[in-house]
Amino acid sequence: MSDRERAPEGRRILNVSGLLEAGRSVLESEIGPVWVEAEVFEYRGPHRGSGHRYFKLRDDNASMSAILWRGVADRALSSELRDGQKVLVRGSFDIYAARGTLSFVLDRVEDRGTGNLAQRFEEMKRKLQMEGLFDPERKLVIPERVHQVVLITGADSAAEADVLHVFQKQPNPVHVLVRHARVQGEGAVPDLLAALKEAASISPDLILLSRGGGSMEDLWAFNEEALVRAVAACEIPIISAVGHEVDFSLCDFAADERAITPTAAAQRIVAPWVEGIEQIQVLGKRLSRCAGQLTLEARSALRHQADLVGVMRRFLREKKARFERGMQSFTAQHPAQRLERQALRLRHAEQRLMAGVEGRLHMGRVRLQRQARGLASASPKTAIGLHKAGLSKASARLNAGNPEGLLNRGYALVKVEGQDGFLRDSKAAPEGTAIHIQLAKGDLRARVE
Amino acid sequence: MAAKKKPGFEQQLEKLEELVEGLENGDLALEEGVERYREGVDLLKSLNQTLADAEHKVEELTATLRAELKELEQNGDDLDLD
Amino acid sequence: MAAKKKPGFEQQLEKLEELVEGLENGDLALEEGVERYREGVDLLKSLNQTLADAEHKVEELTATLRAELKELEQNGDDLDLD
Amino acid sequence: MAAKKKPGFEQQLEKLEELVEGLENGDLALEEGVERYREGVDLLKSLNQTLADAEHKVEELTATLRAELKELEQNGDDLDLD
Amino acid sequence: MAAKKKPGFEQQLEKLEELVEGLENGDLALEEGVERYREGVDLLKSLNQTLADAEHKVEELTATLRAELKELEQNGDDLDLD
Amino acid sequence: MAAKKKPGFEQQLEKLEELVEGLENGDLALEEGVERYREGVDLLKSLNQTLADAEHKVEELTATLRAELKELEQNGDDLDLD
Amino acid sequence: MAAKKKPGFEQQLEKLEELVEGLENGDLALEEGVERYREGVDLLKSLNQTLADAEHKVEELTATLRAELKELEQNGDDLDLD
Repeated sequence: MSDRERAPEGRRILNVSGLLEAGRSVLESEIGPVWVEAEVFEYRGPHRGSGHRYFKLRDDNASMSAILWRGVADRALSSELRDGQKVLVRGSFDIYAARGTLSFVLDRVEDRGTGNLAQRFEEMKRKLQMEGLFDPERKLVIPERVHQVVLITGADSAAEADVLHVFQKQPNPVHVLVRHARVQGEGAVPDLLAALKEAASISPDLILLSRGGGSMEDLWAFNEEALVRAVAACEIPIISAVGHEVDFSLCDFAADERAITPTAAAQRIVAPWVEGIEQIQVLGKRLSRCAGQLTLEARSALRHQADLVGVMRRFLREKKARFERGMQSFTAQHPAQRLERQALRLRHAEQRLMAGVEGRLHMGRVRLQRQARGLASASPKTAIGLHKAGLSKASARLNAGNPEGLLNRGYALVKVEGQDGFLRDSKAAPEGTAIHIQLAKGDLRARVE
Repeated sequence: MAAKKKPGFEQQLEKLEELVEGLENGDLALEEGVERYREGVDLLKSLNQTLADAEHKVEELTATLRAELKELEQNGDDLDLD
Repeated sequence: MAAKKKPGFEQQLEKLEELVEGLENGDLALEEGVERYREGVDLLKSLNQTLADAEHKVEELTATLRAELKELEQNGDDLDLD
Repeated sequence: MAAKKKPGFEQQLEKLEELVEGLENGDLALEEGVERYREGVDLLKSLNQTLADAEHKVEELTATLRAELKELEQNGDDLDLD
Repeated sequence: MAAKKKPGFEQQLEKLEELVEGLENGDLALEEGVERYREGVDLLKSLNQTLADAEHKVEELTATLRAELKELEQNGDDLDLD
Repeated sequence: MAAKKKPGFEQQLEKLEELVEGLENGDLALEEGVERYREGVDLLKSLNQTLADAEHKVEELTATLRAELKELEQNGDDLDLD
Repeated sequence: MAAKKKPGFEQQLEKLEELVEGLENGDLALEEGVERYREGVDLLKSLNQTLADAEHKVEELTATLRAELKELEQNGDDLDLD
């Protein structure tokens, strides 16, 4: 109610408790306490701890949980209820909130009575029960899924049709072997006994003993002691489905399980198969869902690793960068500068070499020039000049002292031809003497007369 | 008659369920996963086959018994026919 | 039929991861790096092939599974008629 | 196939770096300097070749890899249709 | 191939420089000076040749280096296209 | 090749200097003076020849060197293009 | 080669001067005077010849010297042009 305030859009939102509470109040107001005719089912007697009775009420098509509180049971029951008992009960629905289960809670219980045969039935039942023929410990376990079943039933009976209808309508692998037998009247019991024997002889998973509904008389063969004992003794699990839900036979008690109708019995056998199919379908769907997942993860994992190209590119780029660094530092070391330096040093040495040799030559030349000039100025020409002057003076003086100068004054020098010395005495030159007379200019040759 | 030594329907079903759960947990290696998947599909096929096998199979027990008897006669002459 | 000693997809994938890590660390010699790359490419090829095979197989199996499920559903439809 | 005893890229690169250091110190005789330069150029050539070869190989492998990756992505898309 | 026992460039240059100093000091007889000059010229010739050879070699190497660098740049472009 | 026992330029020059001094002192007899003068002129001639020879040789060497340098420089111009 | 026994110029000149002085004193007999005079003339002639010869030689040598000097100076100029 306060929920409404929290739902502005007008949606009515309940919690689970609220919903169940609402349900309970509707059940109470709309149905209230009612009388119900039903059959007791799954009755287990008083609960060990509480003494309450928990069981089910059902008819042909439906069942529901029923609760008989201990206090009510003490008041309403003369004896304990039993499975299959037809009862008229009064009660009302209640919801067990903790589990959300719906139960019919009884406050009155009335037995729907049985007839004459019922008396015999009850006696026989009590007798066999005392023998322990119906003890739960004796009962064989019905296999979870039945593969092979022998259906013992009347020929062309409604029960057979019902059972086969169920088997045919629903998918199942159950192999049904039909053994027709007389199910009422004379010879029914022996035939049924024979049928049981035959059925057991091929060791099926299950025997289904079935007969349609009818009066207690009609069904009486199934209360015959021989058959009941044979059913109890049979080593093959037996499901008994005799009559309608209200009809009980002693075979039902002796069998390992009772079905309320042949149809129910067949469904009881087929149901696990149907469940199995559903299970397979579910598993199949789950399986197919896994299929996509399987490779999807692998693919995404693989894609995750697929950046190999990028990684390799980075790898190569790093290598290349290192190479380029090395290359740049190498190219910066180009030997051109070194060569230029050396060339410069060489040119310098060259210039100095040439200047050196020229200087050396120049020095030699200068010295040589100086000496040449010295030589030129020290030439003996002057000395020769001086000597010349001296010689000409001596020559003049010689000329001055020339005795032949007298001749110029008229003296003559006379010599006897062929004799040295001048003629100073005429006696030295007799007549005819050839004489040589030297004058200032020219000579004369003469003879003394 | 159908499956005697063949693993039972329940066993196969359980196996299939385990298999599916294993696959759903997803910790399997790819190849193992595929192998399991194959096993699963095979199991499902087998289960389906099992279901399909005996469908609508209704026989007369008497006929079956007769056939068996005949077989027995042929196999074991020593055996008492009674 | 396929791989007996052949390393599985996950193992190969791990190897590929290791390989990629090795390349990312960059301590490898150039030639070694290239060799690793080649191995990586081979691995990736192999992985891709494995994956494709697996997918192919899964697809086939899935087709089979679908068919089986369809068959089951038809049976299930029969059920629903009841 | 190529280099068996040929020194690896990194070794050559280190040699080149040593060479550069030697050149930087500058105490070398002219002929030695030229000889070193020649060695450097030879090394550079060789390194360049090695690098180019590696790049070529990587390119080839990358082409293969790309094809694989393409396939990887395309196949994945097919899968998404499921 | 080149110089085995042939004195190196620097040694020759030093010898030349010593020679030049001797010439510059001027204590040498004229004929000796000329002789030294001849030696100097021979040395210069040899040195110049050596230097020229070195320059030539360096040129060739530089050309080779340039070609490599060019190629490298082109390759580098190719790589970036990836 | 040149002068083995032939007195060197400087020695001859010294002799010439002595000679010139002797001439300058002037105490010589006429014939001796003339003789000395002759010797001086001869020496001068010889010295001049020696000097000219030396210069010629140097010129030749220089020319050779220049030619060589020119040739090298032409080659060297290629280097400057760098 | 020159003057071994031949009296030198200066000695002859002295003899001439003695001879002239003797003549100048006039104490000599005419024949002696003439004789002396004749000797004087001969001496004078000889001396003149000697002097002329020397002068000629010196002139020749001086010409040679001049040529050498000229050459020396011209070469020197060439040198300075350098």
